[in-house]
Amino acid sequence: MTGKPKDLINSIDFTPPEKPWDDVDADLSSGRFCYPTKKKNLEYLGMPTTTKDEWSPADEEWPLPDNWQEIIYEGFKDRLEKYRSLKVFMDICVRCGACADKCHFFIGTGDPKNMPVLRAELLRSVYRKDFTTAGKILGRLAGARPLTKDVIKEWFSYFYQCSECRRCSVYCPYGIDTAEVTMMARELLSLLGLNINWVLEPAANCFRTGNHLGIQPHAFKEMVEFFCDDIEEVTGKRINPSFNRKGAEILFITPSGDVFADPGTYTFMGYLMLFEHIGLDYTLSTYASEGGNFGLFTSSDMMKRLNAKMYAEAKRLGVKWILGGECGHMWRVINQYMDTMNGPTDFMELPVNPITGTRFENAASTKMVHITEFTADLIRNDKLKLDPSRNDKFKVTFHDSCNPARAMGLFEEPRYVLNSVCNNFYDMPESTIREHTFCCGSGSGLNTEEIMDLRLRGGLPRANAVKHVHDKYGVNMLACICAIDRAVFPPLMEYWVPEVGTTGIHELVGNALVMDGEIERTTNLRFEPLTDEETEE
Amino acid sequence: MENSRRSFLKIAGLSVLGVSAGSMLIGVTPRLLRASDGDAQPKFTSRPEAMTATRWGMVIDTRKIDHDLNMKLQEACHEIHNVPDHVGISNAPRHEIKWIWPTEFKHAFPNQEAQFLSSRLEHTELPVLCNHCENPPCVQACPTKATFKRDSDGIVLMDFHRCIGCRFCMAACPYGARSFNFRDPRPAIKTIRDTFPTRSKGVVEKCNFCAERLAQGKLPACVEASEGALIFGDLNDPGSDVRKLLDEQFAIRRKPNLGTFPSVFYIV
Amino acid sequence: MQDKGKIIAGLIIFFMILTFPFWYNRGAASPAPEPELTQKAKEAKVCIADTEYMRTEHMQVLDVWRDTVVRDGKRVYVNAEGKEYVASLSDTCMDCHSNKAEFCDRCHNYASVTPYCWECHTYPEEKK
Amino acid sequence: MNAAYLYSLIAVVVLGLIAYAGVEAAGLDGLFGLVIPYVALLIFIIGFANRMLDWARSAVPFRIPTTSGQQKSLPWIKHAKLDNPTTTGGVIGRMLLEVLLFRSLFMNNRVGFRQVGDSQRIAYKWVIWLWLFGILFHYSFLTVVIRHLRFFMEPTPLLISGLERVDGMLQVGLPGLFISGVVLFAAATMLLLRRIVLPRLRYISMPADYFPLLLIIGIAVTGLFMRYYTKVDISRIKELTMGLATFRPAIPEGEIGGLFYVHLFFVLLLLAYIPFSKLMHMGGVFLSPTRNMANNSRIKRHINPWNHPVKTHTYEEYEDDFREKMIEAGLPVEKEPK
Repeated sequence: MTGKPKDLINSIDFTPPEKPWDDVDADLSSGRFCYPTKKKNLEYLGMPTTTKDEWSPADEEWPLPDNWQEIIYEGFKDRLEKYRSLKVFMDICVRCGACADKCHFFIGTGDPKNMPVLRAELLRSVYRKDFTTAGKILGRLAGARPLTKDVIKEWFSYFYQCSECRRCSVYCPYGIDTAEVTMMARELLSLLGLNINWVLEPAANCFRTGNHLGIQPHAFKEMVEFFCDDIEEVTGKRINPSFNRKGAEILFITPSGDVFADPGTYTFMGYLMLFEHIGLDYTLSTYASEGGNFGLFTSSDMMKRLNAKMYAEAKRLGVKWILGGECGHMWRVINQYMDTMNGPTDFMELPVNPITGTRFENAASTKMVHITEFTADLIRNDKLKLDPSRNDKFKVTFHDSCNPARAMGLFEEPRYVLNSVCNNFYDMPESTIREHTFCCGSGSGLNTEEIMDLRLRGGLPRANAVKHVHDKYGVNMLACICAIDRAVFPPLMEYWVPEVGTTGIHELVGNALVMDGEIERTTNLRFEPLTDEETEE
Repeated sequence: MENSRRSFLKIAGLSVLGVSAGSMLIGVTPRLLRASDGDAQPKFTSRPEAMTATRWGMVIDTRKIDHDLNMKLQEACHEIHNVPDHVGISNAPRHEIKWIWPTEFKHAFPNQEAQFLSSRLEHTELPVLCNHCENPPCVQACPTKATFKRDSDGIVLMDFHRCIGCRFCMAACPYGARSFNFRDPRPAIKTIRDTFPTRSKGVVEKCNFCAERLAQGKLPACVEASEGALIFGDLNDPGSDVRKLLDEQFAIRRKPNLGTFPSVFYIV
Repeated sequence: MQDKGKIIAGLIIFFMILTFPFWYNRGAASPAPEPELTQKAKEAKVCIADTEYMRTEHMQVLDVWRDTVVRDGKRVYVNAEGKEYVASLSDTCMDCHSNKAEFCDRCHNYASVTPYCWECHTYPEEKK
Repeated sequence: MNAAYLYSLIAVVVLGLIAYAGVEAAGLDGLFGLVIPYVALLIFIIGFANRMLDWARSAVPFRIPTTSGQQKSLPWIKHAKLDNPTTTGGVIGRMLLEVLLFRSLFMNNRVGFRQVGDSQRIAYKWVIWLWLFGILFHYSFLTVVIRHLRFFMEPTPLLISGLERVDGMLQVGLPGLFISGVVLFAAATMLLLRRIVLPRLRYISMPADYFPLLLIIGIAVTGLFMRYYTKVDISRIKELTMGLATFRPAIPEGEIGGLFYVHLFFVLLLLAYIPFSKLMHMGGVFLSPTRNMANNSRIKRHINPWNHPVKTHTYEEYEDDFREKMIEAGLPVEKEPK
């Protein structure tokens, strides 16, 4: 499907086409779009459906309800009243172009509609036509265009080529956030039953089973116990975590991706070992078994519906506070939405680290602490015995996930932990990390196989920076604090920088952690020897 | 304000840009020369009585110079040119403004062999002033062309309007003939003469060979006051007074090794 | 409706600043002053060019004068009618228009124009 | 819309001609000098207020600041107080840097390709031009506007004549050159050329982007022409403007000239155009939720005014779905099966 990396990168052309952008139709050929949602998921979640059960975006005629224009108009109007962000962002863009080359999808595809300014124009042009005086009178001269089915197709194409990473917002002089625009556009599309299966299926799963992957309670427990077997084999220590236990001090919630797929599973093992070592009074929940929230990629209502179980479960179990695992968009929801949507949290207490006594004042209202904040605090207070040399075969770099970076500002905590648990840490160039970080290319529910070419292109800027430190320092391990990253990077690295692996931070913590009474370790959590003969020179 | 304007220019180095932008804007077609009405064009000319030459020069007969004459020369010059006298207000040497002033032989001619100098030369101060060099280093140093050598008669002049006070010219002049207005000159002028403008703070000034008097057909003020010790004329005219004198008498110029070719000669 | 108070306060401040000239003048009429002519100027009847031209271009005249006098050494200006004038602000202009305050300053102050001529050039009242 | 600037250019030229012909040929001095100014000012004030209040009417449901620095977390980790503010003071600091210094634009960079071996690499270069032209444009425009207050105030306040002295400190030419006017013209022209010359920017530019730039260039050109070239009698102009500012509108005796009316008409057009255009960014920048909010929603609960209840999947429903399996796996349940 996709050629050699060299050919792909050489094929990128930033020259815009001859025709003006509003005369260019969206490319909806195979491989250029995400599969639409199966009807059963929409029905299960009680969302609007299309008029046909089976359809493809490649079809000439889309199965839209008769009054689709009215639905969009009313939906748009409603959202303009509900979101000042939308209205302001529709009105004040001056098209200065500062955002144009900040989007990883633009850099990877050269498609001008992937410039954040034009992506938002797709919506703005319709806004001007329907909601502004100038647009109504001057029409195209004022940048207004009527809402046609082609526009809907264009929206479907390009708002599912935005991973809501917010990088453009950092460079915008007015802070115009394309993520916000994309979220609104996706909500509008959802009103017509247009959504993608890779988002809605996890959302439906999550609604029912508590997690995106649809793991039922007994299976969830079995999988965790399976990790405990592996931990016992590596360390000689048996861990028996509790599930749905009332009266525990802390509820631990992490994305279900870490339970289900490598390399996230190793990160999960790291959590378990850490908690065991410090003797934490915590419990896991099979109901709140998902930190992530694909509702964020659907609509604010769906986000709220999926998020509600976190606080509900904390209340039911009577915990004092919640500890959250390594996940990207999960933390955007927790930091910016959760308390507003599902608070207040007066049934919990201000989070206090029971080992160090540190009060997490910055989580005074949400009562939820990020695992790297927690671990950094433990390390700072010298509560962990660490042997970083166990990670010596890794030369590690760190990928700031978009959401913890630009919707939270979690920069130093993971770096502090990394520097404590491994001896070889190298940051990527400044313009590609922290608030300037690049998306993995598949965030916001785009981690789906059918658009692999697009994902590889979107991930190119990140991979390019990894390649830089790989060439310069011999980096062979990409650490991240996001479950989507851990699913995305293996194929992305395989394509662009095959020598680099992917890991969560707590996998490295698990490796370095010297537990009381453990046997002498000969392998890491992946059952690989601690040192590579090849790298030993 | 004056100083801020000047230091701004100095720092930003915008002078050239500013001047060119300005002259570009206003110099498109000087409207003035397009006439206000009628067909006749306004024009400029000189007075018929104006004295002209192709290279003005001066010969100073040091034998006729004494202290009193020196003072008289300076007074004559400074008075008509509104040169401030800061004595009593500020005695800092750098604040002193001088167009023509007396100095000792050894200072005026530092390269001359001064051993066993005649006691006359050793003890008399000689008048020194701007040499109106044929090859003036100050003109090359000026970034705004405020200092320029007039093509028609070789006088090295200053356009005070243009001076931005960078003092490059002062560094370039080997004779120390230029002074900088560190202070507002007006309070230090005893009687302001309205026949000549004063200067403003932050501007450099020096002797102009009385260009304004020559235009009216008058000799320079110092020459007029010199009782024959200073002779003025066209160096390029073999029949002029100065040339005749130079034919007869041996005269020296200050720092000839620098190649500036002064137009002021000293008969010793 | 969040921050509505702040937004309205901001708007009011903005409009106050915007309409400041209205408050500042408080509706007081201020007609443009006319330059006053001295007896000598009245008798002369004509300036170096016609009045309309001098109203708008006098600064240009002075600019060309100063350049020509200082740089070219040509100190006599011959106007379109062939009449000769010494090109000098202090000697020629101020000879006729010796009333700087009434002739120059009124309009300059009205239009907020601060020429720096007088930093160096003298005008009649200054003569001591 | 590759020729979008042509539409705007034609529009500006035609509008300029209308004002010129209106005054010079049709003698409509009163319309262009007295009526339109008040109308334009009213349109601006009402339109501007309307737009701001319209934005104000929309809710701000969530705290969504873009965080461009380290969050406030553990006491030993240095918190980026301006780039990731948690307090109102921090937000004000961030907004001031943004509004006064265009901080985000300052860190702009450009993507390009670099040849490494036989393949290309992506490289980033810090580019300052957009920031530079932008900030020169805005500040010179502000200076020009403030300077023009001398036409609307009598006596002219010291602050304004002081600004004129600073602006004219080059003391070049007569009438003395104002730096701001030339810089405004140059910066606006650079911003325009940028749009026309850079292919990507030309692609995203619409007539609504060229029109205000061309209008402002028109204002600058007519202004520069009047001041430095064709000349106008500014006493008369001030008489006209003072009449407007004191609500005694009158056209003064004597010739002012069509060019002045073109200049004035352009200014008024711009004023009236602001509320209906992207130029509203002057007010909107203060309302951008990604910049004017503190990142403190973990510390302090933010209230969504329209927060409505949603259908969730409660634990009870969940347990009902999976009770048997849970019991079998040894997971605690709330209700024993009957």
